[in-house]
Amino acid sequence: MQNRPEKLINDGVRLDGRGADEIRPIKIEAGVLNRADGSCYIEWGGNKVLAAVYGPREAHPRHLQDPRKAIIKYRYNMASFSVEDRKRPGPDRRSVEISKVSREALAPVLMLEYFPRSSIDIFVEILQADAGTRTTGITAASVALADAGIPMKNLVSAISVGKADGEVVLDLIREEDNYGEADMPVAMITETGDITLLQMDGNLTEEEFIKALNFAKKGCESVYKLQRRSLIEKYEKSCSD
Amino acid sequence: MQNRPEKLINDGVRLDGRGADEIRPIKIEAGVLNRADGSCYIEWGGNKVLAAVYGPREAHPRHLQDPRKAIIKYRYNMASFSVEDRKRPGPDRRSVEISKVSREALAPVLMLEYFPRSSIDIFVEILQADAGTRTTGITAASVALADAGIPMKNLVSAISVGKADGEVVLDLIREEDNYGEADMPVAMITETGDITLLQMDGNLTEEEFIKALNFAKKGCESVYKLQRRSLIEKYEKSCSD
Amino acid sequence: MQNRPEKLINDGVRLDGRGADEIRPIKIEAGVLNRADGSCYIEWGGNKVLAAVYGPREAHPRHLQDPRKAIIKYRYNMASFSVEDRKRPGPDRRSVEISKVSREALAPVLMLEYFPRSSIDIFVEILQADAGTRTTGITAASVALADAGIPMKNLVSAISVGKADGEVVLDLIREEDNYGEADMPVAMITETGDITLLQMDGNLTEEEFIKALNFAKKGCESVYKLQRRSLIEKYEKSCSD
Amino acid sequence: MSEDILSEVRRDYIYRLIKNGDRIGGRKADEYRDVSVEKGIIARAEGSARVKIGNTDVLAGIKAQIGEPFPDTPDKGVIITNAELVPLASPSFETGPPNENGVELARVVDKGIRGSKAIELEKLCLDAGSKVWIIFIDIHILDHDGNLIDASALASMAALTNTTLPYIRYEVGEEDEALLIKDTPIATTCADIGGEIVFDPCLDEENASNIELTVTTNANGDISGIQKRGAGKIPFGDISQIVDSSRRLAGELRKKL
Amino acid sequence: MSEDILSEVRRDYIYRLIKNGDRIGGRKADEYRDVSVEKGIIARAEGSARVKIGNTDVLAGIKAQIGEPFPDTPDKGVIITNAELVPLASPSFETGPPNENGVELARVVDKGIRGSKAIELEKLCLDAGSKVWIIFIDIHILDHDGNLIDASALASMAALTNTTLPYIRYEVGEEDEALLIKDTPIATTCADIGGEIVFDPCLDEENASNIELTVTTNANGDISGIQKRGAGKIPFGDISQIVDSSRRLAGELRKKL
Amino acid sequence: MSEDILSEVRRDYIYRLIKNGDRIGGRKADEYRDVSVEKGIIARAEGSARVKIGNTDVLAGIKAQIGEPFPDTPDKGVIITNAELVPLASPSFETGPPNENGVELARVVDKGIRGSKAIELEKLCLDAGSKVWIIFIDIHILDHDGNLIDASALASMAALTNTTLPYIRYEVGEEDEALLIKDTPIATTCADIGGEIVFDPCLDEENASNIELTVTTNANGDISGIQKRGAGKIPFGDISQIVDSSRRLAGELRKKL
Repeated sequence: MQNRPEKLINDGVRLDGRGADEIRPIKIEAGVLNRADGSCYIEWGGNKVLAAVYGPREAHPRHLQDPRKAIIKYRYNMASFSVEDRKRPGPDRRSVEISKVSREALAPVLMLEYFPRSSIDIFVEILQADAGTRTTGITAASVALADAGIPMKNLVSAISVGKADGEVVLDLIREEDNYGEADMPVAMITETGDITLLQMDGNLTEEEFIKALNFAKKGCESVYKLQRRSLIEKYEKSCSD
Repeated sequence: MQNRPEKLINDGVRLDGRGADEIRPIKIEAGVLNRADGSCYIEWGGNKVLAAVYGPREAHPRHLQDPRKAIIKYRYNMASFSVEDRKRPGPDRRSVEISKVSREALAPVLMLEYFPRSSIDIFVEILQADAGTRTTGITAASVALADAGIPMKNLVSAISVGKADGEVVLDLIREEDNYGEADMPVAMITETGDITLLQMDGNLTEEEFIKALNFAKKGCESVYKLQRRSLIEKYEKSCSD
Repeated sequence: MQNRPEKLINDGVRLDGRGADEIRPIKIEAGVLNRADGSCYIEWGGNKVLAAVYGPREAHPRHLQDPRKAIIKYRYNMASFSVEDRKRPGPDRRSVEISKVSREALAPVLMLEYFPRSSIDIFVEILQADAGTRTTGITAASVALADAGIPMKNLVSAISVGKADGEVVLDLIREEDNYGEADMPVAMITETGDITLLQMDGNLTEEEFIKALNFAKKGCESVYKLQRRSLIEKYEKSCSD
Repeated sequence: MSEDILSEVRRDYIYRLIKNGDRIGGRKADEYRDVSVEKGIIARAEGSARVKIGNTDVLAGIKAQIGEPFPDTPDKGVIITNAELVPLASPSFETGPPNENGVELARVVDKGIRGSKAIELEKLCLDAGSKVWIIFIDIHILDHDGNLIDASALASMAALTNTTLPYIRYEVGEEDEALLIKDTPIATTCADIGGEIVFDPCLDEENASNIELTVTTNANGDISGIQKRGAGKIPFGDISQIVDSSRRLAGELRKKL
Repeated sequence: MSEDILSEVRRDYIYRLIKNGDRIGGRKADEYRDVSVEKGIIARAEGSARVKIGNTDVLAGIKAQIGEPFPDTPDKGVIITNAELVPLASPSFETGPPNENGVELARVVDKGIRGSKAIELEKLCLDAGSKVWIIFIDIHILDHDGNLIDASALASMAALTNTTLPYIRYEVGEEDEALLIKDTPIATTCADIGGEIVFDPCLDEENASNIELTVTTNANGDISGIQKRGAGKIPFGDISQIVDSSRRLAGELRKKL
Repeated sequence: MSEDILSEVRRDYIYRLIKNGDRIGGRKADEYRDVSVEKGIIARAEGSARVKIGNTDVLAGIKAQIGEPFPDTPDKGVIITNAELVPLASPSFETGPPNENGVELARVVDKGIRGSKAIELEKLCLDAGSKVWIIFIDIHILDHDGNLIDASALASMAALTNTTLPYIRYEVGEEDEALLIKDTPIATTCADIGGEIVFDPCLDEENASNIELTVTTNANGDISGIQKRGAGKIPFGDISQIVDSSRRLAGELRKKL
């Protein structure tokens, strides 16, 4: 692995030139796959993430069916070549946890009771990783759900915030994630201000935590606009076809 | 691992001061868990063992159901920290075999035909191990079954007997198990004298074997009394509540 | 592992004395097992292979059942002691692939539509391996299927062909397989000339490939005669019992 | 079916109680059940503790081994946290490798310890690049009546404060040494039931809730871990108040260590 | 049921088209869909390529590590090929370890590369018996519309030609070096549909066929791999003609590398 | 259902026969079926033997490798016994890792060999602490008509007496050496059917019984292993008589080695 840079932040400027509360360039495209019912591709800084949605379809195996509502499956998966040291294929404890909290981050906006006995299956592939893959995945999955026409109350937007060189920073890059002091992924329903994912690793004072939370809110608002735009573009494109 | 003591038996006295046919201190408590239908905690020498019983409940997955009687599941499990060298979690070949023979040791006293399509599930956790864990487990499970109110013809009592420094000894401790010449776990229905578990590892002459069997019988009788007493205490306690 | 022999072919003579298009001694015996519905034992050069067939029987688990026809299961399995370096028990990627292509090699001759919802289960055990185990297995399985009385349009015969020391040779031995330039297992319905298995590892010019294919055809014809004879012998034996 | 109805009835009951400002057992919203900590009960383990919170019963054991460090942290020891949700503890627990709940439980406990730097990993290094202490924290759930994370985190920290590294047995020193503990992170969990926040939810309360928030705080009041669980959402504005309550309740639990 | 009827209707349609000398999309029997190759898109990988054949979409990534050689080939590097048929790409793909289709796919790609000696394994040896390059070819299927093998083999070769061995990162050299490629094996696959042979079958065509033949040919026209798949049979006489067409089509695909 | 009825009919038949002092095939209660032992049939194995007891057919193969000893027995070789109940041998055997019956079978055979010290583990040590022979005993069931343990134990011992350690292939000596065998433990199994004890139960007899006892005895008459199996119970007083018969029958089986 590369060595720790001497400084992560120089005079308020981060390694990639951003300020503390700026986000990386984000490119969102909806409807990029043919087989899936809905899909989304995001390039977010150095992250390249693909999300696909299948369903609502019959939940299987049958004993998983819920007679009152649809179940959600969420699979976060890193491609072997997405990180510097090859990742062994298959789920590990980290991806099991991420899949769980991501599923719970999206559940609040889905009208699950419309589709009893069904399953809504969300697959997120991390093709290239550069910190913030779980929040990029949730953001992509949210667009893919909308692209699949799944009834939703709202979009969910997600972003990571954390601490590096003692400063609260929005949208960590890999170096800040590896050598920083805290990482806090957040997902929100931007319109209502409700939080649907909140995790924190590392150490934050209360003051830093409040600041981080506010940074995250601001970040999610930016992400939300890009998500909406990608869906509009997809709609316009499908109309013009 | 510690080294072999020079002698396991000195002038008929064992490392922990016992004679050949004496058993270690045993403390049995019935009904120690809240969620389980029946439970039992035993401290037996250095062993600390917890047994829980659930059922009769619907056997699942369904293809395991027997339309004529209940099935028994028995899971013997060592906690990672129960032994000197950390045990990796999950079943190994030893625990698979122990679970099988323990289940078969208890089956003869259970009225399984009363509960077709059901499962009686027995879980034994070895929290601390000091030789004789499988017999301690069977002894605890038997009490837990009674505590759960499962119809039983009798209690099953179990104890280990073996050979150390050329002498037949009852209720082996860890050093005698590791460095001795034979280990023979026995389970019995004390009232009828029927044997429900009999295994032997190591080497015994016929004469030694007969002696060992008689030691085991005597040991099971002592264990049986303690099992009964624990159930009476539990009953008295629940009446006085 | 032994070292590569200096030459695999000396003046047209192979290590075991054969010419390029000669096959090894083959001994086929049908109906060698009692429990299986059909079985076959083959010694083919240094290969010792046992095949058993069970079925048609109810396919299980049920979700595998096909309402229109029988499914085939095929399990190619090497005994741990069948090769010089002990093979770990259980399927590996090689045996998964061999099982698939072998199943597909036999499917064309089976009247699967006669047995909806059923399974025809084929088990092939490689007891000793000396190159050409998959083709020996298919050859044995074909006889075992006939021995089980499964309705078949034809027998399938199989043999391996390849290249060693630059020459196309029929029915490779282990040294030719390990140190040769190509291995091409072929299965055929000899009577119709249809190919049901064709794989090639290594490198062949077009000319060599055509030659190899013709060698394989000739080889399969010899194998077919031995398969038929084994079934006749079995029939005669069962009549004389 | 009757099982479903029963659990719905129970959920309704809990819900109505809480709406009335009441709670099973008469607890206040931010009141824990009885908490007991018993240390050093497993002689074979390097450290151990059993924690009961009401009827919830958790045993944590610490084992230490000598092993190699990770290649990217050659001068640091290793902590591995594992949770066994053994089927003895609950009819809903199954045999087999840890499912997502077990994995999450272990990881939340683990991250709290790491985030607070409670154990100085550098002190676990015996020979940089080749020989370090590997500390296994094994959490064994014995009886499940809700709030497993707080009980597990407390049991783990209690067991760590009770741990002696077996230098003699591994022939890497002449005396066994107590494991050095530099902070005492405490996890506190609350559930949102119909908009009301209650701490230390019992199992029936957990079943009536679809959102829980675990906040781990340090001796100095810093936050060293947060995990939102469950398929619900929390109003943005509620968070900081929960963190405040967590810090205060952690202070009380910390005294039990 | 309706699913079954639908797929039968589709099968019939394909079948009738082909019997009339026609094909979905108006393709000729030996005509590929549009093929695109995009190299170097994964910066974290030592090499990568994304290949689209019509709607089929495959990403191959190359990772290199330093490791030990196999005991029986102490002076050779190691190639490990793995395919992930992730459920994102098709409703018929499931989570879990590769099933027999995934295993076969990876092995057919692998054998084509080995058979052609496209990579000189001896050049991957750093220290005989102890230190060699291990090259992982990881194939990630993104969208499945048939003919996964050709797309996967092409993506793998394209990724290999794009690969740089990270000598500096592993501290085994002062400069990173491009992986040396000595041949360019290309897999071409045809399906037999009612006796007619069509190349580059799309998914509907694959479902209407019960036999496929993949032939891998080298730059010089040699054959470096064959695999018959599916529960059908091929007339002996058809084989050599298929091999001829394969060689010709491979020549065209090779230009895309 | 009809399967169930059939097996009940068969059980009844066996039961009535035995109650009348009779047995399938006209055997006496302590009479084995025909036993044959064929050694050295697998050339690739270091040792091998095929044993038939009536229609039961078992193949045992021995492989030897060089490896490291267990840390707590640095001067001893290693024996690993494994049984494959391959589905070829019985409709009731399934694919997958050994289930509890396979595990028990292998462990009973293994313990008989260890208990009798048939193989001197110290003699398998090549270099204390680092290099020992690891002996794999692999039991392959080919045809299952009951009493697998006796057949497996006999095949394993026969294969061991037929084993040559490949010193030359592993370059640890100049000559291959026969494995030294110091005792010949023999397992004999009886079943209790309605209170009657019959030895060498065939499969139908096993199905009619719910208790089996395997006793392994040595050349000098000592006992080196016992295992009670099945969900039944044995009267205390019956045990010693069974052990006597076992010892006598083992003497006869031992001659087949």
